Amino acid sequence: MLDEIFTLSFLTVFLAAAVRLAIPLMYGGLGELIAERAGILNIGMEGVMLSGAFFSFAGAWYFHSTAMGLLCGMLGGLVVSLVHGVLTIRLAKDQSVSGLALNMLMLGVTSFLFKLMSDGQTYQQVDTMPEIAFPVLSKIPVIGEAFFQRDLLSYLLYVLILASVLFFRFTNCGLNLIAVGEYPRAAESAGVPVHRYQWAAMVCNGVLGGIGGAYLVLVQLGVFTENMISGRGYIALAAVILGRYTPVGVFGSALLFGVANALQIRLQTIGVSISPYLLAMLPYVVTLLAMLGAAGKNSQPESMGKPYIRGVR
Amino acid sequence: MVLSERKRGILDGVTIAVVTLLVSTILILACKANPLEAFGLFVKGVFGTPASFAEVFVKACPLMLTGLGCAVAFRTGFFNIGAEGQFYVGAIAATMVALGLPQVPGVVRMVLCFVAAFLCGGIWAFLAALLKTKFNISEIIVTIMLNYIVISFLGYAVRGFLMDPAGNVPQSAKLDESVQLPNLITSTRFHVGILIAFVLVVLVWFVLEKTTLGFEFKAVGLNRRGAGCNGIPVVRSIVLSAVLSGGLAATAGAIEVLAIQKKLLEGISANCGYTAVLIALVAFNRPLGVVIASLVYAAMQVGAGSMQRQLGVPSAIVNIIIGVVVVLILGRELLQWYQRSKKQA
Amino acid sequence: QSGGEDSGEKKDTLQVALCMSGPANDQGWNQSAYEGAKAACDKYGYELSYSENLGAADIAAAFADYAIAGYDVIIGHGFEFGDPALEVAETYPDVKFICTEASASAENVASYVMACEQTAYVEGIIAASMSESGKLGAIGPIQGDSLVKIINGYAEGAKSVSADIEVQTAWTNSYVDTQLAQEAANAMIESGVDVIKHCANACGNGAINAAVAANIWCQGDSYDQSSLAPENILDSALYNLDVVLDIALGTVADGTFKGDVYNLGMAEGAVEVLLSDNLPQEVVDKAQAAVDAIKSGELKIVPNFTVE
Amino acid sequence: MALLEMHDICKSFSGVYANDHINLTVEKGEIHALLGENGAGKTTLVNILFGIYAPDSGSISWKGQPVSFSSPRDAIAAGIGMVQQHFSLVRRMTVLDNIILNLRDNRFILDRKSARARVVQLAEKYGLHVDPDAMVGDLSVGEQQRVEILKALYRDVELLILDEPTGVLTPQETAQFFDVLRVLRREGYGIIIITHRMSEIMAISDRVTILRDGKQAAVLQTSETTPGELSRHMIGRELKEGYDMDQPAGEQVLLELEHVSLPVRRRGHALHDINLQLHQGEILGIAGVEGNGQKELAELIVGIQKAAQGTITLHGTSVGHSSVAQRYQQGIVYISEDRLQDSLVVDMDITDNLMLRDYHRAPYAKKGLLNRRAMVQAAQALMERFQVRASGVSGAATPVRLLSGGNQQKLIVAREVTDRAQVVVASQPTRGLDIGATEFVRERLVEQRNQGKGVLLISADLEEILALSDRIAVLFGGRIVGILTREQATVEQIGLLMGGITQKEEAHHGAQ
Ligand SMILES: Nc1ncnc2c1ncn2[C@@H]1O[C@H](COP(=O)(O)OP(=O)(O)OP(=O)(O)O)[C@@H](O)[C@H]1O
Ligand SMILES: Nc1ncnc2c1ncn2[C@@H]1O[C@H](COP(=O)(O)OP(=O)(O)OP(=O)(O)O)[C@@H](O)[C@H]1O
Ligand SMILES: [Mg+2]
Ligand SMILES: [Mg+2]
Repeated sequence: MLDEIFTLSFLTVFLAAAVRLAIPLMYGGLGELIAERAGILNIGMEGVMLSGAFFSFAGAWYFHSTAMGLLCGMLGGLVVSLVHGVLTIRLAKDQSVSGLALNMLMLGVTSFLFKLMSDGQTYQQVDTMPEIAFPVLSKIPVIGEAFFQRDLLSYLLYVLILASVLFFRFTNCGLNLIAVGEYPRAAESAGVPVHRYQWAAMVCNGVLGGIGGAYLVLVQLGVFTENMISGRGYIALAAVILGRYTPVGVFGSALLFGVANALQIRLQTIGVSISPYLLAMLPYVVTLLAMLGAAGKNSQPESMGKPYIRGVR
Repeated sequence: MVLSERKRGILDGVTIAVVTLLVSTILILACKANPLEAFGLFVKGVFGTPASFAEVFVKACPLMLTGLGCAVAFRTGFFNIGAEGQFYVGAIAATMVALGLPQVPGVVRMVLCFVAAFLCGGIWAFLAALLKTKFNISEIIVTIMLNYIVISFLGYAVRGFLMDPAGNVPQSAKLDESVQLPNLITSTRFHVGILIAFVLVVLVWFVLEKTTLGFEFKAVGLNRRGAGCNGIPVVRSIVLSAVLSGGLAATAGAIEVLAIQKKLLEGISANCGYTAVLIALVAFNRPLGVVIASLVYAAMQVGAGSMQRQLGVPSAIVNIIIGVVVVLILGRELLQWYQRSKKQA
Repeated sequence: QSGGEDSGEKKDTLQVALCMSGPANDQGWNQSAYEGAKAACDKYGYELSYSENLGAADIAAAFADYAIAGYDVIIGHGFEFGDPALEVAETYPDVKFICTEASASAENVASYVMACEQTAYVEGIIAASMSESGKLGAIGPIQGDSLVKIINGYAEGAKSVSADIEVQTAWTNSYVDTQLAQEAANAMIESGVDVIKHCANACGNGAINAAVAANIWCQGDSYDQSSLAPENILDSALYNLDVVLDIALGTVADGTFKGDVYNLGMAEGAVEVLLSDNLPQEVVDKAQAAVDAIKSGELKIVPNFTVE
Repeated sequence: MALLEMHDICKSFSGVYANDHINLTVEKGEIHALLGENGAGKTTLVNILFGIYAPDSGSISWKGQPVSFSSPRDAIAAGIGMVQQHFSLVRRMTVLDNIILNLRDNRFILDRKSARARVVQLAEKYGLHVDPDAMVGDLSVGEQQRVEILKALYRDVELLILDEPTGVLTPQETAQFFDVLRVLRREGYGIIIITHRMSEIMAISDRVTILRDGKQAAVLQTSETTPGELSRHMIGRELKEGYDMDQPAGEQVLLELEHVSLPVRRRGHALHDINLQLHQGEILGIAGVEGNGQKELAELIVGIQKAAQGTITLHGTSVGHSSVAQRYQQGIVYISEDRLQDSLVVDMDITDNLMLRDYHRAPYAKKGLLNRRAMVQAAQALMERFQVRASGVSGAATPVRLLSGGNQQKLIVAREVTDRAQVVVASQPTRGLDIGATEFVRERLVEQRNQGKGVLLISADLEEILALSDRIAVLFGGRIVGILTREQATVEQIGLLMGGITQKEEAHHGAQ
């Protein structure tokens, strides 16, 4: 059995599966990261991703175009984040309440609309995006196929991760955004328009979360099913914490989660005589262990979750 | 025109109700059903019969206990998202005791069920508290992970060591009559567990508001470092509040098993552990608020559920309506039409 | 006075309620029940309401709710409805309860069990005949007995063709996690599986997707899934809930309703295997032979509920 | 044309006026001081100017043009810079990043290299030394203040608002800082400075505006006034000189630290081999530039941190392993330098904050049950006795967050300085307090001394140390570099020790 695990080709496809499972989490995690960096906790990521998934499906179905699907998915996610923004930025309401309520609302809204949409139809499927092998890079053993024989949205994700690293580290806006999340009063007194930055972050949050949901539909499955995000939004939240609020960290922890999930499914097919229910714990146990291993200083933005109202003591 | 707090509250309430009705009407029309009939069914679903009205309390009971648990934890700043998992831990523990000690007489066994559930739920939450206080690991992530783990474990348990040997169904054997929590009102499901929940609410309220422990929780929650510098036992407070919180959620699980299901199976929480977070937050972590929020929430669930069932419209409508109500409560400032005219003046 | 046009008694048409644990449009288990119930109600002139996504905690409440509202027949679709039905049925002796896949029976509770293991057995034969690698994959959602017996029946059928055939199984522990089902299928494909069977409802679509992408054979479930994978589908197992519910409601209509547990199989038309054009004639013949044997009672498939 | 004119500014918080028809004019090349008791409304006034609050009424004209700043962004764009009373620095960013945060001439991509060069140059020019790559959170309060000032100077402004900038600076640093201000004045900047120290006002300002209870009490030319007149305008009376410390310090050792050490952490200063004795009836001053181990010393004694080596004894029994609560029980009380974080729970009300230490003791609690009535009564009595003033009508139920800094400090003193106290560890007890409140707090400390208790007074304010201490220990780099009696001590000598130059070295230098 072990020799079956450690062949090169097994590793290759295994890693590829891990990446596939991780990419929606990476999108969601990156979106969440940007929001949290700006001081806004969006527990409603699940709702954002679900909205992205549904509307991308509806868009692709009605317009017969993957591009339109993607656009609709982004807008779908965006709307949810903007509602969260209205409640938490404009009205300075409790961010957790808003996020949880939006999760519930979007579960209802997407299921409801899907029901209306599929009424009288037997089965609806949309085209999925093709794989595009990246020249040269896709030939690297093991990781080449996993990372560079993918679809457009995956490549876009790599670009976004890289861009956000550079953004936070080297740009004026990035510095401002960090300051907003750490200590909005300091940012404000340096002339940073705190709320505008938070709005911008919520836009990123919605669009990225929307793509995360759309990825499942437009790249992997071609179908929508009720509640298909099934907890990935919460895992994205966990990936942000585990990734210590850095883009690369989010990438890594989402990948770790993907690896653990790909592993548990493979252990099942290999026929390991452990209940699938015990194997299904694996990703969560691994995440906990990783948290333990990385324990230490808290890197959460200091003002995350606290509404900022100017001039209030 | 300056309105009193009270009048404003009433106007807000009316506005929210009107908007919710409007949204519901649109949804119902979209399903080609009759809105008037729907609202009739809603009201009948809640107040129609003693049994249906009792159902509100039946539904509110687990929400109340898990919500109370969350409120206790939130007091010390321990953001427990794990009520869902703790609920199941309680349910599993109660089942194991109820089935595992058949020689023990009923009432004693029942008490043991609750003790076991409370302890196990407390320990489950204690794990997260330990990681938070000793290693500074976010309790949010830990409790979410623990939820998934225990839910998987439940799946394993009801197919393994807890599976009813008489059947092939993933559920435990039925508990014998003597450990079941009796109903209080015949022909309804109003059971003793609901009373237990109310008693616990009062107890917790008392602890939070009237005891030094409650004072400590509050101080730790509002300024952990400051509390520590003043000699308040910070770690003890966090751990205690977490354990209490887990225990309360687990008690809800035990009640669900002993009073409603009479056996253990998957999905019995109906996600109340997540709803509980919402309820505690909406109630500002106050026990009385938790009771009100749970009852209102349960009434909406019962009413909307009944309406949905008999009208044959998608169940998603229930989620939408509840989600809309919470969003409207949060966003009520945007609806204060009676204020805007004042601003313009 | 809204919605007050009198309660149950005055209705001359019978009111039927269908309760399901998942969404009514799940392209599988629940959808077929919903459509079946609708067809049967239309036939007998009954009025149908339904209730979906019922969690274990809500089942009894939903049953009671319908009973109070004056419904005459309440159908619970799935094993988990059995016990709550017994419980509620006691309080409402005038209401008839019908459960599928359950083992509950009482004065006013009847259960109908479909012999899904029969179709699975035939599918196993087909798969084993078509496989070149000798490796088959079966993906299930949640380990419940109606699903376990399918997976086991499938393996048994396959082994009847060739004793050393390998059947890999995986459970997604979810009815909705399509991505995980797809990954499970991928994992199987990587290890050489060349026929994939699923019984995983909507999330089984993921498995079919994977099979199409890898261009291997797949076997559908619940309804004719050939449109999902016209080139790759071998067959679809159909659970004709219209037949089942037609039989069940028929007993209500003609007054022969009697609380008991009824087993319905291929012979009754409750389950069937829909073969696709992709099958070569010899396999079709082999499958047909098995079907005939099962129907005639010559071949008995014993449902096996143990998870290996 | 004046650089800035503020007319008839009014601002109220929940019905109480913080600013009541205030006028303020600042010319180019003028240093204008704002003076007033805690809570008089100084910060509110400059916050309005900086766009943080919107005034209820009144107008502002800037270089002759009417303006209204709706956010600091507008104010900065117009050329106004501000160093706020509470630091507005991001703890988890470097000094450099804090300084260049959102600069007007930042391009999209930050040019940290040239910015660093400019910061270093600026720091050099004005003598404000900080490591540009240090994390702000690792800096001492004094260093953070320097960063704040650098940050304001780095921005090209025409009007600089300084809200209590000198509170945490040493006398030398303050003198240096005033030199900077004089340069700026010469260069034509307008400067508004808020400080409670009369000497500083007399030394640096051209004019003074005095606020009292939100109203404008007077506007005076500095050259034509005296500290006495200022204080009369401000609090309605003149201050006493000196404190009543007749009887000599006692002989009996109350608190003793022997070979106490705290190992060096990642950054910041630990303590090395501290040996100290605090006698009954003694005020022991701890002088030193902030960040040389003062906070650690205080926290070791109080029990918030535990020493790695050495013993701490109270009345001859070791307390080194006791908890904070146990030590409090034995009489070690603490006035922390960080009120908001360490001493108070600002979201609780005044009563609760006054009870943070004793909530579990009779009569406030019996068998774990609280007695709210007793708590409120005791709190009201304490408020009265210690003159804690809450702005609202809710009295003891006012959240502490809403109190002005001076009143917050009085509240802490009221809680800590009780009959139970044996050893009072007072860290920067008068920082940010107005002279009235300062006097009040110092009197309480002296009162403790005269009752035969011990006071450990940690202060960056040399004048305070010299005025109150029986003996003075100087802390440098985590070591005690000298202990002097009050009679021996001079400002110069302590100043040298604070810079790390011990007598031996000095003698050595002299010999060379
Ligand atoms: N945002 C606010 N909300 C409520 N009350 C406030 C607020 N800001 C200031 N106050 C109140 O206004 C009054 C003036 O406060 P301000 O901070 O301007 O005083 P100050 O003169 O700066 O005092 P200090 O010397 O202590 O800094 C105080 O009574 C304070 O409690
Ligand atoms: N320099 C800083 N960097 C990041 N966060 C900070 C900083 N200072 C304070 N905060 C955070 O901002 C929040 C509110 O401000 P704070 O506790 O500082 O009270 P405050 O009344 O504004 O007084 P001050 O500004 O003097 O600290 C706190 O949660 C604190 O952790
Ligand atoms: Mg001030
Ligand atoms: Mg102030």
